[in-house]
Amino acid sequence: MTDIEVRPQPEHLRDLVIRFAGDSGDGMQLTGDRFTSASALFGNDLSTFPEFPAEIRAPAGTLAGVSSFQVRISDHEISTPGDSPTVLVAMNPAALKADLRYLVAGGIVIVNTDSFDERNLAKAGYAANPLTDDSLERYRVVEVPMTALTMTAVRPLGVKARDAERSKNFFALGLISWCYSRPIEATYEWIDVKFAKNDMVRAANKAAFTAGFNFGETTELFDHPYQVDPARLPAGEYTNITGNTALAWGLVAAGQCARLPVFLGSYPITPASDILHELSKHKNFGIRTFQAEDEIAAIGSALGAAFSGHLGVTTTSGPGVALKGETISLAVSLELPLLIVDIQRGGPSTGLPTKTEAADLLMALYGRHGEAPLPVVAAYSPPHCFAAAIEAARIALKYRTPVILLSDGYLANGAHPWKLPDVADLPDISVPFATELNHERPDGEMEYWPYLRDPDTLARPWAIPGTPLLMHRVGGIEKEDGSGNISYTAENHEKMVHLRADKIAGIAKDIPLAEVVGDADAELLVLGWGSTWGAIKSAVAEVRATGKKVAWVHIVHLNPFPSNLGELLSMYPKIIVPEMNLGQLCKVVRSEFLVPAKAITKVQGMPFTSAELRTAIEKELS
Amino acid sequence: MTDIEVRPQPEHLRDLVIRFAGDSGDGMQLTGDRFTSASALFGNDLSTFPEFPAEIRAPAGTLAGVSSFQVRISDHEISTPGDSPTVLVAMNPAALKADLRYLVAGGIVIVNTDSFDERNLAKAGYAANPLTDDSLERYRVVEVPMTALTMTAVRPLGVKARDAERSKNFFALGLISWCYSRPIEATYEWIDVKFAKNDMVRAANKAAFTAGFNFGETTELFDHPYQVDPARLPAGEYTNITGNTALAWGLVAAGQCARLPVFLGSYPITPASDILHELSKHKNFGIRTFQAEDEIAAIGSALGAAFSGHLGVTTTSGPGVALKGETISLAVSLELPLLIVDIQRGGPSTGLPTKTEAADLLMALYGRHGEAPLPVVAAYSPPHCFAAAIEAARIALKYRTPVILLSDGYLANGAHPWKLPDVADLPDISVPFATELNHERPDGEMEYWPYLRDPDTLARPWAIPGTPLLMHRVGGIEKEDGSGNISYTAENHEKMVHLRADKIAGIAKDIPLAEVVGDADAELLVLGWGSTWGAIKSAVAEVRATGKKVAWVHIVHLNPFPSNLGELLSMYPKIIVPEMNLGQLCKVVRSEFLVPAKAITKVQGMPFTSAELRTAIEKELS
Amino acid sequence: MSEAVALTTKKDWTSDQEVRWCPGCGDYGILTAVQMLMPELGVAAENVVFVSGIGCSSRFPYYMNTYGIHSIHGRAPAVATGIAVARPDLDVWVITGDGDGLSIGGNHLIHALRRNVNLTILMFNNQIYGLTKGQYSPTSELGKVTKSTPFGSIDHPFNPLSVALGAEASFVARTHDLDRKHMTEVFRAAHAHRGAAFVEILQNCNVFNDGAFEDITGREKRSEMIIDLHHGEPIRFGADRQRGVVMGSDGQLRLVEVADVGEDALLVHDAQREDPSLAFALARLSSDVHSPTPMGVFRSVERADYGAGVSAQLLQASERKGPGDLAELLRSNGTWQVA
Amino acid sequence: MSEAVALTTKKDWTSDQEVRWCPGCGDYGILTAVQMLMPELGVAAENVVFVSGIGCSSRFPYYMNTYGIHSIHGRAPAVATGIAVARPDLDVWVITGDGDGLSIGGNHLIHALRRNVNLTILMFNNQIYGLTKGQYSPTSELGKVTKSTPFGSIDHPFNPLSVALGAEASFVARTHDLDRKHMTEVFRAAHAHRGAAFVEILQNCNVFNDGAFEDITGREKRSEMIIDLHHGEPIRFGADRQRGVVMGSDGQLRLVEVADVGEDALLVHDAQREDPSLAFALARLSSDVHSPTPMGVFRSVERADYGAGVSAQLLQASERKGPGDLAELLRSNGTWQVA
Ligand SMILES: Cc1ncc(C[n+]2csc(CCOP(=O)(O)OP(=O)(O)O)c2C)c(N)n1
Ligand SMILES: Cc1ncc(C[n+]2csc(CCOP(=O)(O)OP(=O)(O)O)c2C)c(N)n1
Ligand code: SF4
Ligand code: SF4
Ligand SMILES: [Mg+2]
Ligand SMILES: [Mg+2]
Repeated sequence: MTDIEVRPQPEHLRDLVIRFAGDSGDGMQLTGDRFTSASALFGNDLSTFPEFPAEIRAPAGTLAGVSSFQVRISDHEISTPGDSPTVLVAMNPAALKADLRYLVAGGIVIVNTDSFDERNLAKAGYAANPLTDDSLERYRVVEVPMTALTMTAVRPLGVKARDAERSKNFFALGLISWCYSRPIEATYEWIDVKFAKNDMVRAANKAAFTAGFNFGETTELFDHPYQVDPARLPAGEYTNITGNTALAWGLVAAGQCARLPVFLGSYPITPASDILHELSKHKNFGIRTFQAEDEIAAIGSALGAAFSGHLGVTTTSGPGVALKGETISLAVSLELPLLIVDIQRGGPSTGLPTKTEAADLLMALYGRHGEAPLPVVAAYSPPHCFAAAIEAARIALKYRTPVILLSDGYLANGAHPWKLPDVADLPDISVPFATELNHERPDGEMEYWPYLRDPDTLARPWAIPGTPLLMHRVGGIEKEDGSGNISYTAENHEKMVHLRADKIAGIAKDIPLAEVVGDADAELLVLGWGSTWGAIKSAVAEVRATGKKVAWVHIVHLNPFPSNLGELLSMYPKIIVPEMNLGQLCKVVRSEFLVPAKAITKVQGMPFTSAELRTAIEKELS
Repeated sequence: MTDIEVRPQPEHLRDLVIRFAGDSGDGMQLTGDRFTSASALFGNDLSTFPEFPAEIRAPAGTLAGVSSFQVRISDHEISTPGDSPTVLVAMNPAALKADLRYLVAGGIVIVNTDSFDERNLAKAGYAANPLTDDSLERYRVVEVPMTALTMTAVRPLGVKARDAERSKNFFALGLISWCYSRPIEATYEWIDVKFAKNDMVRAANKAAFTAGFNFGETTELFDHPYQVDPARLPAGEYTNITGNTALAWGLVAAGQCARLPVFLGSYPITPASDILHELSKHKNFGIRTFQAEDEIAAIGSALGAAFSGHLGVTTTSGPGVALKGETISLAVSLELPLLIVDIQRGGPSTGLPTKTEAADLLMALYGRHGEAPLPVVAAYSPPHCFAAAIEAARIALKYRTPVILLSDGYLANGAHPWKLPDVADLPDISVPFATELNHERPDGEMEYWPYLRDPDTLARPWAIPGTPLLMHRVGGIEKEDGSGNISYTAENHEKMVHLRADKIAGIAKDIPLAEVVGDADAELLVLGWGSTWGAIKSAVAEVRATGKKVAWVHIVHLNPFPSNLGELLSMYPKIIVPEMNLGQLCKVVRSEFLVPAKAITKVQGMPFTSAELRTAIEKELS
Repeated sequence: MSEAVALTTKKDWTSDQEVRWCPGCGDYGILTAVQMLMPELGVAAENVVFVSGIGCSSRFPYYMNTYGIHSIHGRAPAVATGIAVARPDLDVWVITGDGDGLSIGGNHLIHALRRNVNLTILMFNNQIYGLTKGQYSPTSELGKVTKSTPFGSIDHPFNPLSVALGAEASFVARTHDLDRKHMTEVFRAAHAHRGAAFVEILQNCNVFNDGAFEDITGREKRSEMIIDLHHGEPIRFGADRQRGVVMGSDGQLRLVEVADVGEDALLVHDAQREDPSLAFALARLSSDVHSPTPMGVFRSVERADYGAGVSAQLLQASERKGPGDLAELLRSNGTWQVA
Repeated sequence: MSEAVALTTKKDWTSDQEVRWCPGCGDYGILTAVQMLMPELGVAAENVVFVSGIGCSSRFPYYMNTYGIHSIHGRAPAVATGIAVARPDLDVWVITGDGDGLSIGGNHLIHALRRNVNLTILMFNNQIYGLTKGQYSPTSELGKVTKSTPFGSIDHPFNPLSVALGAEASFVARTHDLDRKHMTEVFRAAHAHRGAAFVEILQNCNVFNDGAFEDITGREKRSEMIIDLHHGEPIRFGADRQRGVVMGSDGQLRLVEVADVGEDALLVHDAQREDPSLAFALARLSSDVHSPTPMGVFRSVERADYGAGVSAQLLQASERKGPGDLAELLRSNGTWQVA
């Protein structure tokens, strides 16, 4: 590859947003992933946004079958995958039709001309060929016969036509790698590992990748390549991570930090399944993963494991949480530590399984019968899913309560560089098991009272099976304060209802205060939670860059709220709450603090763009 | 019975509260019921409050086994079973121990002395016999050896000792019937019917009843009987009805008013089971009752029936609603009419199954994943359960939406006289099924669009299987507005989320305005919902009787709210919301209208007493 | 009904929705078999309802030009029960998968079978969770490596037919996606059965579990590996029908060479026997899909259909008490007049 | 464990909670049988967990002086699975009813059985919903008149043993509340079984379904109506053991007079046979509780226990990869340094 050395000097870009779009079968997710990894290793800051259909493989060539992967790389810190790509790689007409709308005016479209035949154009719903009519004149179109070029490069290796064609995504990757000066060695190595088992495929993909790279260079494709320098991120060791992987690792870490074995009871559901998949790989951490028959059995088993002294966890999405409601109510009554992870997706009902939304907040807060309060924690970025999992586990263990941890499809599948924490700095969240009789009967005999609370945390003792003398029974019927025996008396019930509520409310003392980012003295406060973090961050920055003042508070704890939240909110005449729902957090803060908070809503199965939020903020300010 | 004529003139009482208390096996519920019916037929206004243990038959003689029936009868209109009884009939020591606390100072205690032996006293936890020590001096104690007297009256008939003893509740009933001048013929007739199948038992109960009646008269028990005259109720034909019966009949009526067959899919659960029992008797109304394998199947079957053109209903309590959440979310997405009836009980979890609570409101409003809004209707008195069921059905059918109808254990089992409506005056709530193709394709062909909405109600057409040409498929995945085809597009999803929300919000136009009872110009507004109606009504009346001003609004529609509610609330500087939960409606109105509403809460498995609310109101006023 | 029904073709039963299964998926063959069978059944499309749960297989109803509900995961039998009980006049089909029907939906399935609700239930068994991209299912074999079992599954699988027979099913059959003729015969029989008809269809998921049934359904393997059951006939199989099945006095079924035991010793298949034990034993004849496996109708017995039973009780009630009179009902607990 | 365990008596296994069943309820006898058996099992009370759902029967755990969970309706097998998988060292029992275990909880039950989770499952079958005051249950006979079926039930009932056998249960037995000795033997065998042991206990609900089993369990009836199964022995019953069971070549079990067929023709009970078909046939021998009904252990075969299997995979993983190293895990997807 020495010829690479003599190439023309690349032009420097600060920031680049590429969208790879093709048929479900074209391997765009793989291509995007690889481009991302190469850029990560190269040191760019980055953020990704994969989108794929709900069907495994919707009909080839149709709009329904389009699978896209948007990645933004930059030489400075960023928090979103970019509002609109500057480059669109379209492997077929459907991809062009579906994704062109996102491209910036004047953006570059790189198309695989070989796929623009009658049949595919028709399938995509094009009356005329957009490459020949003037419909693309607002863009810079680069036509490349990728299939043919891939064939020529690969057939000599003796690959069958059908298989050869399959390597065209590597041709595209190679081409883009040249255009944007990505290091290529890492990709060769990756291909070696990934396709180690199949020499033919390995060779083919490598050949296609090289062909694409050389094609970019040898043809007059662009007069020069582009380059995005490494970002000046805080010093440290980084890895590129998706929210689901970070959450899974966070659960592994939580087990370590609590010095408890982890038990995951789960039932597969998009977009949460990957957490089950990831954890099931790490049995050497003493992690048990149990694929239950349904969501109710999943949480039931996790609750049983919690009773037995494990860190019980269940992972799911909205429909699963709806099913778990009755058991969550039991967990509230049993006062056992339990994590319920909800990777939110578009609803109601089956809704948009592969798309993102954040409309499960009210269900998390109130979706159970009776007065059944529990803490709710929400992650705000892919890497933050790691810390959020540990924090949720800390609260669950310390207060012996089920905790709902909210993430969403956007965080789950999106990737972002993560500065690795020093494992030694992770918090110790371990709690002691009860080992002693704790109550003296009138007759002087000692006995064990499972509901004799810690006066401080109001948590009950956690005595696990195998502990001599502490045998006891717990159940969902109301219990006598202290002894835990069944009690139907009026006074006791009222007392227990308040004790359970006070225990959760009291956690406010034990969580960080809410912090204002930006202009503390602004007129307008933006209150955020969850995955809107990235878009709010850049929108706030952009607005402030124009000299206008705006304050921003992003909360991780949705129940209880940070103890200073009410006070903070009362300081701002205007409050807006951007949410991927119809205004759920907004409802709650209005009720809690009687502040005229206003919801900024988007329910499109897609995250806010920073432009959308910037507009919303500026509208409020003017 | 001519000797009854010569008895001393009874003293007139305006109002009487009797509490029958005994062992689960003693038949107190039956006794109370009979006394109630006799008083109803006599023309008193009345209100009842049965209380029984969660166990079928908790150990005899223990506090856990006490079963009580409180009934209030009066010569004027009343809305509660009375805060505290003036007469307590205690069949055993446990009953005395458990219920004495409720009795007014100076009240009458009628005890069955035969049961006050060592064993029973011990079981009840009495160190000494309360009849012999001075612990009852604050009350007027009437000691009657009921068991012995019953035996003597019944044994001659040849009844076995064990069975004879069983009739003692009829002795008690006879005794009380004399004391309070209840007509007795009706009771004789009732015994004839009820025990028609068993001559021996029939004869025994009659004999015991007579013996009790005569005992009251012949002994110097009281120097004279008491009498509560008929109440001057609005003219009309009355029946005495419990909330569950009224609700069941309301469902029967809803089917008739809609001219649709009713399909009930239900799974037994206290305190909702009686609705299933009642409806299963009325198959000649074309009502299908299906006891499903669980709550999810229950609602699933009701939804299937709704799709097929029936009035689909499912009845349950809190734990069941928690389980139905996912299917309710599907019903919201399918936009089919469906009634979900929640007879609330004490929670969380299994909680207090036989006791009342109203803590499922937030679950009803928000307990589903995604944005899944639906109407919520709440009954406020036993008779009102009838109208509430019809209203809930009306909304469900007209707007093609699941509706949650809330009642509670207090309404379910409590009874109150009900002025029968003229069946002819019941509303016509029928809706037309779709029978025609409704959309013209570009090619001029007509087709059926299941999601083409009525511009007015935003309801979609309801085409049922068997209708030629209108074959269509519906499902939980997001649907394209109009065609109902699967659609994953961003714009369409946002549009549908708003359409579903607007449809429900729009119902506000179609429900009665909220009305202020009492002093419109008061400082304080009491906002109520559900079964607190009775206690609020009398508390407000009592306070106003003292010359103080107070306004009261009681809402039946909890989503959407009456369109004038916000305006009303804004007119009062002080608002209190009495609720049998920790302040759930209060939360919602604070959020909706930013009013400083304050919750008055009671979570004891028991309804508010009017005294409690009177105190709360006066506290606010002072 | 049949005479009233106009003649139709496959096209009439095909909806305008584009089919979204992976190329090569076994589901296509099943869809075709059903769409081609419908015209023969003498039912009008407007009287047919297809109900499914969630899964690749559960997309099926969208492709049928009939009424249909794509419900939620596992709940199809419950929803379908409501339809069949409310409307015994309808022809209700349930489409489910091995995950939808035996994992999350297992309870609804066995209760629909025990009640004998009038449903034609097609379970697409591909021994995998397809739609969620390849986790093991309750029918996946021991040791199966999937996304959720990187070290192999340790869950002993269900035999769908055993589950159905243990749950009082009145009709139980098995077929596979590669033999349209066999599918058609089995579906026709299932549809003709009044009550709950349970059909397991071995279906290939070429993306996540390709070739799972090849050992028995492969063209060249079938003759030796598929034991085709026919009511009233001795159970024989093999290219030359040289092998057979006998029941020993120890209560154990065995595969034999017909030559060794003679035709008369062979077990005669009796699908109509009240006692499900024989059908059960045949369902257990092969404990996996790599040895000779019976197919066809294992059990088909008459038993009152649930929806009809419910309607009958309504009829009796009206006959006995006369049609319901609301005014009368409201007075049924006794009333009094206030002047 | 056993040698480590101190000798105990019934009292040591009895909690301080007052028993709240109706006087005369069959549950008392079962409780006594279990409390008297525990001391013989050589387990320490602190290592025993009783898990139940909701129902009269499900109150059971409160009365045992062990660890216990009175969970929610139908979910006991799921909760117990979590305990048994997390802690294979524990001795986990599940107490359930015919409604709790076969109606709402049916799915969890059959999956616990198929996975062979190490649980001793006692199902109290009183053919009624007791706690909710008498509705029919999935085991109630056809035509049963209850609060929810005033005109008689039209639901064909489950045979609990068939359900269990159809769901791959490795241990299946039946006993009844009136015979403590028989209960004790069956419970002991169930407890000794590694994996899921399912025991149906015919239990009398004297308040809502009194005498349901009298025809077979009545003192004077037992000898003629109960067929006591013993592994390896010919199946005989009757006061003089004069009757027996034979398997016909048509695959049908029949009751015979031993005199007519001779002892050798009798079917020999084989509880340890891999194929569950024979156990299934025996479970179907009586389709109601009014004709001769087999009791005892129908099936008891060895199969890997689920919790142990999970632990084994953990052990293998640690042996292969060494104990998990978090720092290493965080770097497993590749990292880069920013200076
Ligand atoms: C309540 C709920 N849980 C989980 C899921 C995710 N999910 C969808 S389909 C499916 C399993 C599909 O497997 P199967 O039923 O065998 O159908 P197949 O795709 O193999 O045809 C799962 C777990 C869901 N949609 N809803
Ligand atoms: C989710 C839920 N649904 C329904 C109930 C009401 N319920 C409690 S026990 C029971 C059935 C009890 O029958 P069974 O399991 O046979 O126990 P038994 O009382 O007969 O011993 C029902 C329906 C409940 N507690 N929770
Ligand atoms: S994933 Fe498997 S089952 Fe699903 S459509 Fe594709 S091939 Fe068929
Ligand atoms: S209701 Fe029946 S099962 Fe329940 S405790 Fe009473 S007798 Fe026993
Ligand atoms: Mg499958
Ligand atoms: Mg029972």
